This record gives sequence, C-alpha cells and structure tokens, in this order.
Amino acid sequence: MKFIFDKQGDTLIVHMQGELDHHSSVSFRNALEGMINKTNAKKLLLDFKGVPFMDSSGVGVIIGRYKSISQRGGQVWVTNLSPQVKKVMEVSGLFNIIKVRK
Amino acid sequence: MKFIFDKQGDTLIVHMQGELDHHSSVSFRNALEGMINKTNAKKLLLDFKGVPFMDSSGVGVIIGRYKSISQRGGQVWVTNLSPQVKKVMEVSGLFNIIKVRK
Amino acid sequence: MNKKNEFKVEFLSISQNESFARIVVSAFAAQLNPTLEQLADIKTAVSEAVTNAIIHGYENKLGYVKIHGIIDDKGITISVIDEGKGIEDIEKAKQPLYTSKPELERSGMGFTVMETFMDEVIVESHVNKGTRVTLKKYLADTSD
Amino acid sequence: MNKKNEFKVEFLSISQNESFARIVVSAFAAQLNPTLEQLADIKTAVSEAVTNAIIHGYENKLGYVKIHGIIDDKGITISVIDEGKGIEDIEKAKQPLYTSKPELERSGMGFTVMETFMDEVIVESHVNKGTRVTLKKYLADTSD
Ligand SMILES: Nc1ncnc2c1ncn2[C@@H]1O[C@H](COP(=O)(O)OP(=O)(O)O)[C@@H](O)[C@H]1O
Ligand SMILES: Nc1ncnc2c1ncn2[C@@H]1O[C@H](COP(=O)(O)OP(=O)(O)O)[C@@H](O)[C@H]1O
Repeated sequence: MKFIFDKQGDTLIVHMQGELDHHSSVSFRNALEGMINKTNAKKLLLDFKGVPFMDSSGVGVIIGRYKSISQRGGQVWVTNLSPQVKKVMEVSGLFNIIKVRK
Repeated sequence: MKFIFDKQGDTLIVHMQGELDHHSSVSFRNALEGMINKTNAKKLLLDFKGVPFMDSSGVGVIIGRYKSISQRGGQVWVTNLSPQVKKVMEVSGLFNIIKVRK
Repeated sequence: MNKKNEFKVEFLSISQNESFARIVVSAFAAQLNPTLEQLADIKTAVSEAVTNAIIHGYENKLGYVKIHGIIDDKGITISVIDEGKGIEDIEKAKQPLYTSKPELERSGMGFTVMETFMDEVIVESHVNKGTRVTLKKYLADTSD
Repeated sequence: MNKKNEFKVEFLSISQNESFARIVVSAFAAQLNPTLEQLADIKTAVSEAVTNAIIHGYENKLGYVKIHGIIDDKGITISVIDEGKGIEDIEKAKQPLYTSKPELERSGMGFTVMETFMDEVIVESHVNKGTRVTLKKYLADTSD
C-alpha cells in the first residue's frame, strides 16, 4: 500500500493506494501516526480513492487515529469510498465518530 | 469465452473474447468448425484482440481449423496478438502455417 | 447438497498471504457468477477469518492456515481453519467491539463483519487445538 | 534454499478449474514482483501441466489435482501433481508434437511450452500411480 501526505492549513490529507488489510495496516498506522505528530494536524482527511478493499483491520487504524486527533480537539473525515469500503465502515459503526466528505 | 462471427466475402472473421484454454477450446472448436462449414469460408481470420491468454490447447484448435481450411485451398490469419499469445504461437511453430495480419 | 466443485488450500500464517487468500477464494467463488457485491462480501469475510487465524490463532508464530471451499446447489461454503491457540469463550469473542488484542488496534468487529456479510457463520474452537470458522453464502448458480 | 513462502492447493479435475489454478499460482508468484512476461510464462506453464493432469492423468474421470508452490532465494517452484494413469515413456511424451490424444486436437506442444517458458522442468511419473511435474523459474525477490 502506498500513501501520499499533503498538509493544507491545519488539515492533513492522505491519499491512499492499495488494499487496506491487516498486512498493510501496520505500516499505514505507523506512517500516519508519525505524520500527525510531526505536522501537529488538527484535522485528518483520508482519501480512499485508490482503495478498492478494506477490512476491519482498517477500521481499527481509523479508530486509533480518531483517538489521536480527538485528543487535540480535531476531527476525522473520509472521502471517495468504494461500495465495499463504505459497507465495512457502516457495519462497524464508524460513521458515528467520523464524517464523510462528499 | 465469447466469439462473434462476421462473414465478409469468402472470409470468416472471428472476434474472440476471453481466455483460450482447454476448457474454452472445446466449445470454441465446435462453434468454429460449424461456422466454417455453414458459411463455406475459404479464408479464416481469427481476431485475438479480446484474448489476453492462450495455451497450447488453443494451438491445437488453430491447427485443426488450418486443416479444414487447407482442404478447401484456403488460408488462416491471426491478428491483434497479446505478447503472451504471440509467444505461445511462436514456440509452437504456428507461424510456419498461419499468417499474421497487421 | 449436490457438490459441484471443491478446493482446499493451505499456506503459511504470514500477513502477505491475506491478499493471496482473498484472491484464491474470489477466483473460486467467481464460478457461481456472483454479483460484485456478493463477491466483495465473501472476500471481506474471508479476509477477517484469515487475519484472525494469523493474529489470534497463531499469534504471529509460524503455522499453516487452511481454507476449504465447496460449491453446491445452495451456494458457497468456505471454512478457514487454524491449529492455533483456540477460543475460550466463543460467545464473548463474537460480540461487537470485543478484542483480546486492543494493543494491536484491533477493532473487535471481525466477527460482526463476517456475520453481516455472510448468510451463516459457524465457529468451532478448542483451546490449544485450533479454530474452524465456516462461512456460507446462499447463491444460485447462474453459470451454464 | 531459504523457504520464504509456501502454499498447497487441491481441486477437482474439471476443466473449469484450469483458470482457477492459473489465478492461484499468479497470486502467489506476484509476491516476488515478477515482470509481466515472467508472470505470463509461469501462468502458461501451469496451465499446460494442470490441463495434462485433467485430460491425460485422469482422462476426464474425477480426481484431485494438487499444486505445491514454494518461494525461496532462487525463485519459484511449482509442482503439479495427479494420481492418474501416469506416463509410460517420459522422453517420448516430452517430444514436440507428440500427443496420445490427437482425436482431442491436442497439439503435443504442452511440454515444449513448459520447457521454453520455465528454467527447469522435472517430470516424475509412475504408470497407474500418477505424475508430478515440477516447474522452476529463477527470480530475484525485489519486494521488501
Ligand atoms: N482464529 C482464532 N483463534 C483464536 N482466537 C480468535 C480467532 N478468531 C477470533 N479470535 C478471538 O475473538 C476475538 C474477536 O475477533 P474479531 O471479532 O475478529 O475481532 P478482532 O480481530 O478485531 O480482535 C479476537 O480478539 C480473539 O480473541
Ligand atoms: N499428467 C499426465 N498424465 C499422463 N500422461 C501425460 C500427462 N502429461 C502428459 N502426458 C502425456 O504426454 C503427452 C504429451 O503431453 P503434451 O506435450 O502436454 O501434449 P498434449 O497435451 O497436447 O498431448 C500427452 O499426450 C500424454 O500422453
């Protein structure tokens, strides 16, 4: 899995490419947590355009980042969800804590 | 595997779609041989545009049709070969009996 | 119950093989001409079960994960089997948000995803012997 | 000879499973980041060996075809195994254009394709016991 980071104001935008499963979630978690701390981001926007598939391992990473960002009083958004990714997020109740940006 | 037949003059053109292996070659052989007899074609042009993969089962079918067509004094052409299809045809010596149409 | 096709696969419990398992099961399920959503459901459920075998069953020690797939008149049945540590309390394990590995940022939603995405989920497990998760999806075979 | 990954799969000897076998082996080989041509070579050779197991080994009777894949420092090794009728004269069988089933329009080029597309082809066979074809391709692992 590949990710490109883009900081705009106090928002960290992450463009993701590849399948987000347990295998890829480990390096994704580390890179993302590192970048949040380094850029001191308040807002996080995860762009799933290049992610055709995600399982509950991805949900775990998003909840983890939601926690980091919440501690700073920030907010997490996701965008460009494939039907499969959206369904996994819905079933996991993720939309109760994060928002979808159209 | 799907195939579309198109008769133009004494040429039977066959547009193929799918992988040509032993499984698909059986129905392909039957359909093709039937159509050659029905249309009384002298020339056969096999369009591999929609065929990403072929193995030596496909070679067997082409040699078989080459025989039917030769008996009528005709000729077989192939066109739009993927690198994999071309390599299998080369290794099998198929280009000694059939021609490539650019 | 007319068995129409069947496969068994086994592979090492390393995380690279999670995507391998998804591809293998998708290729097998594709023979039933499922819709894109049905195929995605099966792929997702398998991904959850295989990940659990690797993380929880073998706890990242090396072992073999096995998958057994059957296509019959009713649809597809996929069993994911490990010979790892097993589950002590299956009812508790199945609860949404329950995870024994919060330090790995597990969401505890694996079984919930499997149960939502599949028509039947059967969990059999024996401590120190291993776990078998059987996933069924009812699908009419529309192929010839 | 450091074994890095491994899988085994078995499936029914029906022709629908030829494409299944190709996808399984491709998904496994993809872990080595092969070029498109290397991947196509492996896929083609496996297709030949699996087809032979189904047509010649089991002669369209129902049996199980097994594939064993290993990735090590040198590359990939794929064995295709059947418990079918076996090959009496392996040297003859390997000759270009030789086929025992011309009535099925076999080209007799299966072994030639395997030997051209792979770096090593080893055929072991016992009459009425079965056949094992081992296909090797040398590939450096360029993944992380
Ligand atoms: N194959 C398995 N072997 C042992 N324990 C398992 C297995 N699968 C699941 N479990 C247990 O069930 C719990 C819940 O699983 P799950 O709902 O998939 O959530 P998660 O994987 O996020 O922990 C796991 O945390 C683990 O304790
Ligand atoms: N798995 C097998 N079991 C029994 N016989 C086999 C097997 N594989 C190959 N053979 C024999 O070797 C011959 C040559 O095989 P091959 O070069 O692949 O050509 P083809 O499949 O077109 O006949 C076959 O015709 C068959 O007699």
